[in-house]
Amino acid sequence: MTTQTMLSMLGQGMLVSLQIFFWTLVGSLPLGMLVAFGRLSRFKPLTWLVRAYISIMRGTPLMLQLFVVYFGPYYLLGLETGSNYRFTATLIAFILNYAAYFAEIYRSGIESIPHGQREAANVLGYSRSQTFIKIILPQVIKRVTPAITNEVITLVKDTSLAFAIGVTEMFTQAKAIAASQHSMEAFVLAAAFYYVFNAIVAFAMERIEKRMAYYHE
Amino acid sequence: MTTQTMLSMLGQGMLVSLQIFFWTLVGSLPLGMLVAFGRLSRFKPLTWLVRAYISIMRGTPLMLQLFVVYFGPYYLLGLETGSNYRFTATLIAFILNYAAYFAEIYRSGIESIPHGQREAANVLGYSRSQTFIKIILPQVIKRVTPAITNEVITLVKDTSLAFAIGVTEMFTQAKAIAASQHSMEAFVLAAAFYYVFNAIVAFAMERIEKRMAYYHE
Amino acid sequence: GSTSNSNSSSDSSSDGLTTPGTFAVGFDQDFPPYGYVGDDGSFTGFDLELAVEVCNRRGWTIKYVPIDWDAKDMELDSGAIDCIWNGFTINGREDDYTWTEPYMDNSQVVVVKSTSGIESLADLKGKIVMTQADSAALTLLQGDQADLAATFSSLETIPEYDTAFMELEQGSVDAVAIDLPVANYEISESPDAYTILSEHLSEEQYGVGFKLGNTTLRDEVQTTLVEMSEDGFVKSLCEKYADQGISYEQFLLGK
Amino acid sequence: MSENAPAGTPQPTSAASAGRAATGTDVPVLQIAGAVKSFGGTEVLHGIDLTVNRGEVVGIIGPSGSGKSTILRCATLLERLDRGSLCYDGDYLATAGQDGTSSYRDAKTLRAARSKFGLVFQNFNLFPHYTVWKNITDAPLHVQGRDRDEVERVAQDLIRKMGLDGRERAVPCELSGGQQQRVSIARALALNPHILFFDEPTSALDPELTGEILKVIRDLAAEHMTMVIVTHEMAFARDVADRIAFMDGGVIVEEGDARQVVDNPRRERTKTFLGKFTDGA
Amino acid sequence: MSENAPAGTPQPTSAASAGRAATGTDVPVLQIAGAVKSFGGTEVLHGIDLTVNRGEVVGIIGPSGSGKSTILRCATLLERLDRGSLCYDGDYLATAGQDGTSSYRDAKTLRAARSKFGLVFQNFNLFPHYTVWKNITDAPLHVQGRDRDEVERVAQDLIRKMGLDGRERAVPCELSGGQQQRVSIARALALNPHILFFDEPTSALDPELTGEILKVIRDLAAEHMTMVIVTHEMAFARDVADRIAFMDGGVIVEEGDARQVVDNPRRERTKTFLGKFTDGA
Ligand SMILES: Nc1ncnc2c1ncn2[C@@H]1O[C@H](COP(=O)(O)OP(=O)(O)OP(=O)(O)O)[C@@H](O)[C@H]1O
Ligand SMILES: Nc1ncnc2c1ncn2[C@@H]1O[C@H](COP(=O)(O)OP(=O)(O)OP(=O)(O)O)[C@@H](O)[C@H]1O
Ligand SMILES: [Mg+2]
Ligand SMILES: [Mg+2]
Repeated sequence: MTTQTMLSMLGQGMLVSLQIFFWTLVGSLPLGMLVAFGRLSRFKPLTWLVRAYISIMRGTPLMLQLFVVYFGPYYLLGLETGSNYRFTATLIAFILNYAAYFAEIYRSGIESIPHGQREAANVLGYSRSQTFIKIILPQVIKRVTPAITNEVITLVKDTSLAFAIGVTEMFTQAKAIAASQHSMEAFVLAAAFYYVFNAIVAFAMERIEKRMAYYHE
Repeated sequence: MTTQTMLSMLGQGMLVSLQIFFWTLVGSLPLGMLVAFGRLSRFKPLTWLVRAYISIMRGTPLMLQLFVVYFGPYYLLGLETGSNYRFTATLIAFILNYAAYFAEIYRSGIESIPHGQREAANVLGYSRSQTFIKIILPQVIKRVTPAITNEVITLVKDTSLAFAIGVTEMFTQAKAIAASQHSMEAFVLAAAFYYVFNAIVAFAMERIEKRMAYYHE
Repeated sequence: GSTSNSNSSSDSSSDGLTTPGTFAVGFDQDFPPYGYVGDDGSFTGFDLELAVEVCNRRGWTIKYVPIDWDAKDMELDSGAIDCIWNGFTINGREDDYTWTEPYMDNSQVVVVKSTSGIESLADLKGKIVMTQADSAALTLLQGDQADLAATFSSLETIPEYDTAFMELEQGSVDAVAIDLPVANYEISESPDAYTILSEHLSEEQYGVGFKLGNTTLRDEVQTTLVEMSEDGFVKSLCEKYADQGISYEQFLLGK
Repeated sequence: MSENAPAGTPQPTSAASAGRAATGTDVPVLQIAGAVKSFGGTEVLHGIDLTVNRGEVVGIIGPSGSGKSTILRCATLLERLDRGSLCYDGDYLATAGQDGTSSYRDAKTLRAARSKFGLVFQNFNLFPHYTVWKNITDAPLHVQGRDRDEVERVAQDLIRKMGLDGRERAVPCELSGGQQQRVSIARALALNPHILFFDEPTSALDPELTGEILKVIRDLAAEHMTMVIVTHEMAFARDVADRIAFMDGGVIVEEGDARQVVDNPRRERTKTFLGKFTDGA
Repeated sequence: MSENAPAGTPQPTSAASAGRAATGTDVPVLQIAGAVKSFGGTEVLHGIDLTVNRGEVVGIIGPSGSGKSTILRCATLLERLDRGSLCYDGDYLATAGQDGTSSYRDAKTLRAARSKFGLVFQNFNLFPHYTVWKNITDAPLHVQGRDRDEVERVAQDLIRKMGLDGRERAVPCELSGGQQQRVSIARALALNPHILFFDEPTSALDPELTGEILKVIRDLAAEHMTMVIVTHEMAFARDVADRIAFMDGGVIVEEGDARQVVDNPRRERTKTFLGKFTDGA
């Protein structure tokens, strides 16, 4: 196998990894916020439900969650899902899992904003939604960015778990090449890919953090 | 296979998982502190070295790190390591990996202690080491405990990666049972095990946090 | 049985074993009926029982080493295992290991749902076929049978055959390409629901793979295997595994 | 500062006077009657009556924990009274029932009523992510929905008046404590409130800045801004306030003309408090 | 407070007098000469001379940024002088070379010298994880290596003196600001320093507490504790200090008898500063 073939195979896998990465973020970042609201709600049964959801998502392996989402509809509900469901299931499981992690980050961020900010907005007449969107949220986003960065970097590596239900992302490709070529070369390349991908993510997040560094406290 | 056999197999796997978990913590929690010192050192070359170490450990998959530690001595140095090295290698890789994560947590914790604490100790005549051990460290520990908890919970699940170099921990046992028994039962049990294990860890860490909650700020 | 060779273990280096007196067998523990976890929770399987008997006869201690299939070459090269013995297909890997002579015939087959209407390989046109990552079937479909694979709608891979059958059952794939005995094992619970296409993908052989150049150990194992076949041990073992799809007719050595 | 604060009739207070014309000069701006407030079973206000007339400056003094902040928080709807009534410009926001229990008007009415008063917090509570400009203009634009040109004119005036020229694009963390304080006053004034509450406006400032901020408040008083000021600066309270209420343990112990209360307190408790104070500094 | 602070000769100051006897009464406790200090190229102190004699209380006043904290930080070895000398009880910790550049003694000598002075920080800097008791006793026991019985006696005395009885087992976050302040004074005194530095001891406190802490300092002064106090409380500075130094822009603009400097400042700058102050409050 030429290095070029190898790179092109890894590239294909990379594309899948990137897609999982991208859609997971697109889905779980906002979903996590909704979950955080549920967690902070004053309606107790909702709070319990959300706590259970978060604790299960964080307490069990993502791989099992992939199995449940992918095979659950058939084995539990008797639905035929068709083969396009494979990638969809991956995204659903990843989004549900990451939303739980993000929700906890958001929650702690929201709780960390001094109460005085809400009071000031209240006295100035801002509505509840205005207060949240204009006053609280921007400050929360600034505060949680470092924690989000950590999760996002974990996500880069977690994409490799998608192979549990047959989605051949980059690491799987690397393994396949390494096996057929009896060489570690592909693994090393895969590691380099991850490393660079992570570096890019870290760099991007740092830019975002810098952007928000125009104020502090 | 009887449920009892299954449970006993899973129990054996759990024991391995627990050992990895335990020794990784025993090794990486203190090592992380040393790494954090290196990261904060005023001797620049050391700082760069430590930064590179941290960035590689966090930027590449743990599975590859396991391969490198386990097979590296043979491939890179031509050493025959013997099969007892399997578990040792697992521990080395896990400890090196987690030490990098803990180091970053410690570092941010150390940096977050108000400078006035050092100054007060300085004026009172505390030596550098007294200042660190008696004044700074206890406060750092309190501050970083939540972040440590997150990593510890991740570690519970990460133990399953040890099978990459043939250490059959619990999740691997579950897969083996599932393969021979054509049933997902073992997986569900494994998930329950993880969940309970996580719950115990979370509970223990919460106790520790409560212990330290006798003061705040 | 003949255990007359046991004295040779005293000179360990001539055995080619990494650890004197210990025969470390690397295998995929999720690969029934060759190597898997038995109902009693210990490792068992046709190949593992053969390996145990070889050890008995050579005076070695067997060491089961379940490995991550991704790491099998590194495990072997680094000496962590002495051989890969696990329904290990020679074809396509001839030059990568030092092989025993083929000890068993195997076929790569295609399993479909009985209700699928697929009866021949040609019917797989436009279908989704799944196989295990880094399996002989995959090597085949990317090599000698690449033309056939080109007619599939897609060729998917998955880490475990077990999961592949779940996929087949729930209908997200149309067929699974797999080793014949493994197929037999997988469908043994509900044999009517699945059909093994009578047209095979290939005929091939299993061997025991050793590190390139380790002919000493290979020769010892091979000689013992022939002995075991000659004195009827293998035959009775095949009968034991008959309901899991293994028959003595497939066995090649010592006949 | 002083150069930038003309003693004329600038934007915010003129709007306040418009309010005055509309509601009639006799009605007090703020009327609190029988205010009782508990936190978790502990009664913190034991029945406070407080009336503030248009153009009047009322100082509230008293020891720590006496309930000064609490009464301001109740007046600004940050806390709800348990008993008693609350009334701005003759409009009741909370009425006391038969048994004294307060019942508040609906949320919409309360929201609308918030434009009647402004509160300057002890620790400012500026929005850290907004520039000075946005801190001042955002609520007038997006809460009151006022015309952009008009709001910008008012903001410009306030910025000049508060000596913040050139700092419009700064964010709070780039400002000194005194400047933050003035931004928070400008933010409150930008809504054209009828009454302004201050909670210890000088406690976070050093003495030189304290001097400046007291000057700002004095200027506002000179422009007949109605104000209620919780303060520890006795000299200032006496100087700027028309009337002083001395609180202790959740009641108003003594209330009266500013100079009289500070210089010749009638009650024993007031005397002790002021004695300690003048003794200390 | 006042009941608990007998005017006798309690533990810490008696130790200070022991020090006095040892070094002779003529030698000043603190001598700073020609102190120059820059931060990143900006010179913040432009040559400060400051001598403090035994039993003397020196007040340092001046506007924000004038270098008051910096001189205290240099005196307490938290910052190193660029030029000039620093001397305690006649022992030079830093000497000025030919060109004025300071050269410090070795680390061990400097460490030992730290027991000569105590510093009470503006924001206290108590150790939050230590109880009051441990905050006070830890350094005497484990830095000075003193006898446990003796240290406990001293600590007990200080706790009584500071009105902290019954709070020994509390951690700082359970204390009021004033109590924290007093713990930090007790912590400094427990080391039997020859001189005590205060950086704005009242700025974090409310006026009633301010009164209390000023009382504590006055009591220490009455016991002839040598002290240098940076403060904004002019009345207090005049009252408690023997001598006042007015700093502005990194130099001591005026220095002299406390009452004279506050009531009849000679320099224009001092007049403006004090004018602003008395005008404000
Ligand atoms: N949200 C609250 N929950 C419980 N108790 C409270 C709350 N807010 C205030 N209190 C209590 O009410 C009493 C009055 O507090 P308040 O803040 O009004 O005093 P204050 O006069 O403003 O004091 P200071 O001068 O220290 O600001 C205090 O005993 C305080 O502990
Ligand atoms: N570590 C530092 N790095 C840079 N500049 C500093 C540092 N410490 C102090 N400065 C600067 O030195 C000058 C004097 O500061 P200092 O804190 O001594 O003033 P101060 O008189 O104590 O003021 P305040 O009354 O506000 O406490 C200021 O301009 C300050 O910005
Ligand atoms: Mg208050
Ligand atoms: Mg200062």
